[in-house]
Amino acid sequence: MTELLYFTIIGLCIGGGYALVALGISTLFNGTGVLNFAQGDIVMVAALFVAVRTTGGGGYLAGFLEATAVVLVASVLLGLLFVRPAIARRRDIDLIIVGTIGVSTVLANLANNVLGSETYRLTSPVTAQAIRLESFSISFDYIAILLAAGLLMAAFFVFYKRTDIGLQMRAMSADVDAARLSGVQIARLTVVGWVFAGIVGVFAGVLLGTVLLVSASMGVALTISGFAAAMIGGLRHPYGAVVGGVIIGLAENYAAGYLNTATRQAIAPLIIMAVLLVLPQGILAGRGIKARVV
Amino acid sequence: MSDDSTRLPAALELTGFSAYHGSVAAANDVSFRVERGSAVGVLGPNGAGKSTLLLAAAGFVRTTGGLSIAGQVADRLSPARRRRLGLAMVPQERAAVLELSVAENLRLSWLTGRRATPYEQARESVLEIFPALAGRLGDPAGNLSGGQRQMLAVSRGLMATCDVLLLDEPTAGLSPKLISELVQAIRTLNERGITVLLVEQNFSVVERTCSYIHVLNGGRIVWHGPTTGIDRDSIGDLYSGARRTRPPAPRAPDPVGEPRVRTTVDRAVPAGSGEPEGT
Amino acid sequence: MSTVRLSVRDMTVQFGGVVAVAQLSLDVTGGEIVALIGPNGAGKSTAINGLSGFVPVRVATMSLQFDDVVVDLTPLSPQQRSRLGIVRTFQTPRLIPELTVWQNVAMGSVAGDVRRRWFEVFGGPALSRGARDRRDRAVTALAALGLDGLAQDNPGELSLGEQRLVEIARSMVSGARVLLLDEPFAGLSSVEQQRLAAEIDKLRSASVAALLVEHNLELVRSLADTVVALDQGAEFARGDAATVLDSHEVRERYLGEVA
Amino acid sequence: MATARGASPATRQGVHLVEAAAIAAGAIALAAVLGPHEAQIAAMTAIFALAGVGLNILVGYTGLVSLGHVVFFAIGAYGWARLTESSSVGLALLLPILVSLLVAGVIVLVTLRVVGYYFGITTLAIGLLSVVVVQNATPITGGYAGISGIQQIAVPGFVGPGQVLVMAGLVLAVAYYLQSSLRESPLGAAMLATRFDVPASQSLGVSVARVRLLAFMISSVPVTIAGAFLAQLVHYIGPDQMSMETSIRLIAIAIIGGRGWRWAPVLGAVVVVTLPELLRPLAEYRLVFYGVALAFVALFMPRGLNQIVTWAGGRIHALRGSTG
Amino acid sequence: SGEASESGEVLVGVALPFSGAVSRTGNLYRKGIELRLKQAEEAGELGDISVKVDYQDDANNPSEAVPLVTRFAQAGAVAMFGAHSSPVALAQANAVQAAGLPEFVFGASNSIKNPFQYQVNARDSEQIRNVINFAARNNFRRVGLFTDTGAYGTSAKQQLDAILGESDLEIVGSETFEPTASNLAPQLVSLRRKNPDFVAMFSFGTPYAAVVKGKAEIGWNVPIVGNVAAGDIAVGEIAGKDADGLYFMTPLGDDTPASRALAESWAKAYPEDPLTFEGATSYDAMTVLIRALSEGGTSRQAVQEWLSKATAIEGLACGKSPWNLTERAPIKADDLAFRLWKTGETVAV
Ligand SMILES: Nc1ncnc2c1ncn2[C@@H]1O[C@H](COP(=O)(O)OP(=O)(O)OP(=O)(O)O)[C@@H](O)[C@H]1O
Ligand SMILES: Nc1ncnc2c1ncn2[C@@H]1O[C@H](COP(=O)(O)OP(=O)(O)OP(=O)(O)O)[C@@H](O)[C@H]1O
Ligand SMILES: CC(C)C[C@H](N)C(=O)O
Ligand SMILES: [Mg+2]
Ligand SMILES: [Mg+2]
Repeated sequence: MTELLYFTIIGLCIGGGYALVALGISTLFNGTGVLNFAQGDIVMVAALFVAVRTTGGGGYLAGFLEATAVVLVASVLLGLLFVRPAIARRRDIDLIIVGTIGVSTVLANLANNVLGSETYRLTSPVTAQAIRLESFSISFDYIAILLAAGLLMAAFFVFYKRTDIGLQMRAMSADVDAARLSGVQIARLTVVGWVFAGIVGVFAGVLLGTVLLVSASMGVALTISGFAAAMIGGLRHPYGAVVGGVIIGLAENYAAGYLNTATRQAIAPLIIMAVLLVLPQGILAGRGIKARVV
Repeated sequence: MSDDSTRLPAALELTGFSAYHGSVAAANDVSFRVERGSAVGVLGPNGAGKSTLLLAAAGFVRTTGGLSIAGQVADRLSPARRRRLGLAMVPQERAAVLELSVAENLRLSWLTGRRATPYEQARESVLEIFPALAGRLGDPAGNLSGGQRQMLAVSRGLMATCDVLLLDEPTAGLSPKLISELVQAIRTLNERGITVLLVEQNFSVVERTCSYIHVLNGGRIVWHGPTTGIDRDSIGDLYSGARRTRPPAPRAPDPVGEPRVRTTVDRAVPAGSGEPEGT
Repeated sequence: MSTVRLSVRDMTVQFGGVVAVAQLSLDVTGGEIVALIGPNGAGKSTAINGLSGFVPVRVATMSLQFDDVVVDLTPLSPQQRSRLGIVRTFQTPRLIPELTVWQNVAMGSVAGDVRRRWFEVFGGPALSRGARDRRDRAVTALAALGLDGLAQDNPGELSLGEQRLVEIARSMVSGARVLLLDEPFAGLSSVEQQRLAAEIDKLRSASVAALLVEHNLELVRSLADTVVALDQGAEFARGDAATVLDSHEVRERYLGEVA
Repeated sequence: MATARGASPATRQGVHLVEAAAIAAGAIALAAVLGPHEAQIAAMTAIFALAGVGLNILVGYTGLVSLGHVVFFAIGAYGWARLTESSSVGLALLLPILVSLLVAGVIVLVTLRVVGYYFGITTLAIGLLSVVVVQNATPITGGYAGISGIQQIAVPGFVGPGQVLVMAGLVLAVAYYLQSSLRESPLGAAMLATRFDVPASQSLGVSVARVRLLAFMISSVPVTIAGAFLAQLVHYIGPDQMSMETSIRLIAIAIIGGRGWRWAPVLGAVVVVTLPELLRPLAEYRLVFYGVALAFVALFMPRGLNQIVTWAGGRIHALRGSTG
Repeated sequence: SGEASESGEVLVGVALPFSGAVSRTGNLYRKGIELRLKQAEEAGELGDISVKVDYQDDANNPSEAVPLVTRFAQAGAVAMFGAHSSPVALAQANAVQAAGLPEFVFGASNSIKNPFQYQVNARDSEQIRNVINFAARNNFRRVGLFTDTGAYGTSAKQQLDAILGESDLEIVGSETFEPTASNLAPQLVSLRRKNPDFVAMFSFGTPYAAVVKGKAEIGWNVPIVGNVAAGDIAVGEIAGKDADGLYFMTPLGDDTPASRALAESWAKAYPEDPLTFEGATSYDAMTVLIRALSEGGTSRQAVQEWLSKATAIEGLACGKSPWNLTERAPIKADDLAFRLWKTGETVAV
């Protein structure tokens, strides 16, 4: 019974971790219409940067601030990179996929060359604190992940639904041309979108880095988990990311704890396929905002 | 009032204004003034360059020549800046974000405009003109009928609380009843001092709203004068020989036999863009 | 050979609570032009969507009769209906960006035929001959609408009015039995309108059945044999063009002329 | 009626035929003159170009982005490796193709209602699953150890990798021709239509589902054959070669070449396969450069190398026009 | 094709992962090679032979690694170093044989059987025999297996099942894990249910850190014995005290003159990188190659000839007994010493 409880709590928290990556993906998608295959690498850069700084003597919080600065600069640059394609209507998914994969390759290899190929794990101020459950201990790091996912989700929900910038970004993400003709400043908001994704990436990085191994090559795996979560939930909804993340987190932990690792490896792809077979736009597909045929 | 207006700068003035798709000038050496509070019509056959001209005035197409809005030189400004100077456009295509609700579309337009009146007030006055939209505020714009979309498009133009309104075929797809109402609305706008530049195929609408017209053909102004100076049939004559045949552009000897890749059908090309594929 | 007839009885289309089309019954026969008019949002486009299979409908019967057979349309998908010869245009033109204008038009005469022309995939004489035929037909149709100068262009480079004409040309080469035209004249210049009207008029002699949705009542008057007027989904007038267009209801409900 | 400019369909067919012959001749000539290492790189390029044909059709014509085409690569490679152990070469080529067609069909049926990014991610999931299968189906795939000592088709007159180069070059030429014909054929037009506008396609009588099915199945064939050639060239096949990166490489070839352009697979493969070899002097910055190239082309040159070629062609045309 | 040139310059190829996840290991191997070559040059061991080394990145990918073999062969290399992972070695087998190019291989799999490939790490089977030694020493009988689902773990798993199955040990449970997984606690919980005396774990370096962390999280106090890779310094750095109770084996003794000398020169050359078995094995392999070149000759055939007959090579840092390359995998179970992690440092046991 305790085992089950433990798997559930850890599954929820790890799911929160997937959700953090997925939130970065879905916020950029909702804000700019770009599906980012480099989100995991943004997370990686943040985590690795903090890791290198903390082993170099800086504290966790100092590292966090520095990583934020680094990622912000990188996000602005990335945003600028995506302005031209957005305005020139290069929104074809194949171009975006290959373009962001290119970005991911660059980030991963640059990080490897510049920050090094060592592996780390972050220690946060709350790492030592833990909830005890018989022999099990659940570090506050895990709890922090779940909390952060929930808070960021709420923040983005409010941002997109309630604010005017959020409205303009949704317009841009749905139809750049119509948005542009409406006077939306595509360039500026594209950068804003990437900056948001970068900020979520920093949070994801510094939090996830405390529970998994940090290295320059961790990005792709994170991106894939993030996608799985975002797709299962439905890309359009910030809470979709959390729902999807938690589903995968739980499923993986139960599969690993009660079945075997092959099942665990297969479970996320299988869930994606099963969900999209029944609900092609994810669980939270919502009302059909697809334009009717006229 | 009308005496003053000649001394005031024109609400919109084009001088030697040309607009380009790639290297082809779709509007060529166009010059005219639109006085404050008046409505001027732009007519012409299909493909004459009317939409290009409006898009260019609003800053979405690469141009040469001069453009000023209320006396302020604007030909280098971004579309957003022009909009905040009080120039709003109702485009022919992509006039609304179909995925957003009707209300959100209205708000979006208000946001990027001048915000001269509070949002609620602006919305109420627009919905008075198009009551059919009032019941649909929460629906995605994509669910509207063709004519309802057209109403939304015009409403969005009005939401920008502009001084100069560029309307690209606002009556296309509207029922006769709504056309009359729109005509009335344009007159009201003029009375409030708002300037309208109207592209239309429907001559009777132009007749009922515009004091002056320019006829565009092949990108050039082929006739202009007061509306009273021309009738429906002689307009038709000005349209003849209209169809542009594109001069064979200096392209590669078409090694592919495949058209150049374009991914969407619309044509909002950024001002001053040096797109590599803009051949 | 019997004439073509598209018949529908009691067609209702509902979106959530909105009844877009209510109990519409129509017969469109070969050689005849039926016009569907009504205020914005009356349900005209939705009726075309229902007939061409793009929205689910509730209907008593919906069938196409030709060559002495009657085909029940209700279970058929849009593409199946198109292959039967029910061809439509859209209120906002829909062209394929990566094909040239003439290729777009040529699509009209071939697409339904893909299965019968699969062997062209291997190239060779069959493809050459087929492609040449299709191109010639496309260019003829474009010329009839005065568009031959644009044949080699990309649809993205056309003005909206030109795009609409290309789409109509595409429907014209399709060898359709029934044409459903959604506001084909909207946005066309008076010159183009006359030219297009002449082409539509020719459909009569080709025994095509045409359903025309249009707001321009002068054109409706000159083209339509029968006019059906809708408001809020429901029919409120029907008859020959002159009668309906001059009727009190139409003047009040549609033209907004208060009697 | 000849107002429409551009070469006639028949001429274009002729051009494609000549170009296909040139590809075959080029491969044979390269096999004859290149040293073993260069021949190996050339063969690798030809193999990826062949696979690229499949993706060019899928991405370039129908706009479907598959991140799981490595499945077919694996079917071709493992099929060849296992079947040549016991049965004939013909069977080793044909059976995997049939299996691929079947798998493609199932994938399409499963993903029929899924569009856009969701389709991409679903196929990514399929690709990931296939890796799990490859790793765990040890009796068939050899698990992580893979299969080594794989046979190759002997081509008289050539040695070593040159033989694979000749074979892959010939198959590539055929695939190239069919791909180009497909683009001109009604089916090709139907594919393009579904890529851009589903309602328009339906109104033209095109069944989106059927076109998707056909396109996916057609695109799986060259990838399967390429897998078999890869197994022959490397004489070894293992899960490391069947990763998601391979799927991405295949798409990158089509995009960099200029999706939908008939030369995209060949030129794209040169950039994606040959160029990294030439970039070896950049040492650890090689992949950074590769990533930059990917991002740059995708974001700023949506027509890929086609854009450069058309531009250069126009230049030459203009120069010739002005001087003579 | 071309062999050693007249001028006495010989080419040696190195194909190792210098990019991607395992680039750190690749670079450690490279450092060992570079250090040994520099020493040989300074000491004049090579006479008038000058050795040129061509380092190329194989990205740990078979499809990239095989063309590198042809590349080296065509350029006239006399020998090569390569294959961090066993699949790469297996993929290269055909090509090295076709080119007659002897290769020093760092992969540990028992399936590597090509006469031109010389494994210089302890094979899986030898490491596993050493696990049996470990159990015997500690009187353990019930063993739980924990292997990764990657290339190394899966091939080791087969050997573990076979070799331990025939021993006195009882395999009470067997779990696998993804090296990239974020949390390994569920598998460890499963393994704990079987109540083993100790866990035998085979994986490449860093996952050990995640595993010992997971072990601490579930509050399980069981000894783990790992393969050579468990000595990866990252384990101590990451896991710190949590790594206590993790044993690993290493061919790098600390009591032979050769290993002491290497430790000293390594510390001088690379103060930032502690000496690990990777650096030591590639260092030793380079020693062997230098001997082959100076004693056997500077042609590819001569080197292969020398290597294929090499017995009792002494003075190496790795292994207690002299190397016999004739067995193509010279490090045996008895050559492997155990060490234990303790508060982030390793101590001999
Ligand atoms: N993106 C583009 N690229 C190249 N040429 C274009 C582009 N957009 C329009 N054109 C061409 O420019 C000319 C003018 O087009 P424009 O849309 O301005 O015409 P219009 O007068 O608005 O016609 P309509 O009444 O049909 O809307 C046409 O010949 C058209 O084909
Ligand atoms: N998918 C949908 N969801 C909700 N409402 C819809 C949908 N499609 C159509 N409607 C509504 O159904 C009604 C009829 O629309 P339809 O497009 O048929 O009108 P129409 O007669 O063609 O009008 P117009 O002349 O403006 O084109 C409209 O009120 C429209 O908003
Ligand atoms: C951990 C290492 C000894 C792994 C080894 N190089 C192999 O993959 O075969
Ligand atoms: Mg226009
Ligand atoms: Mg309509």
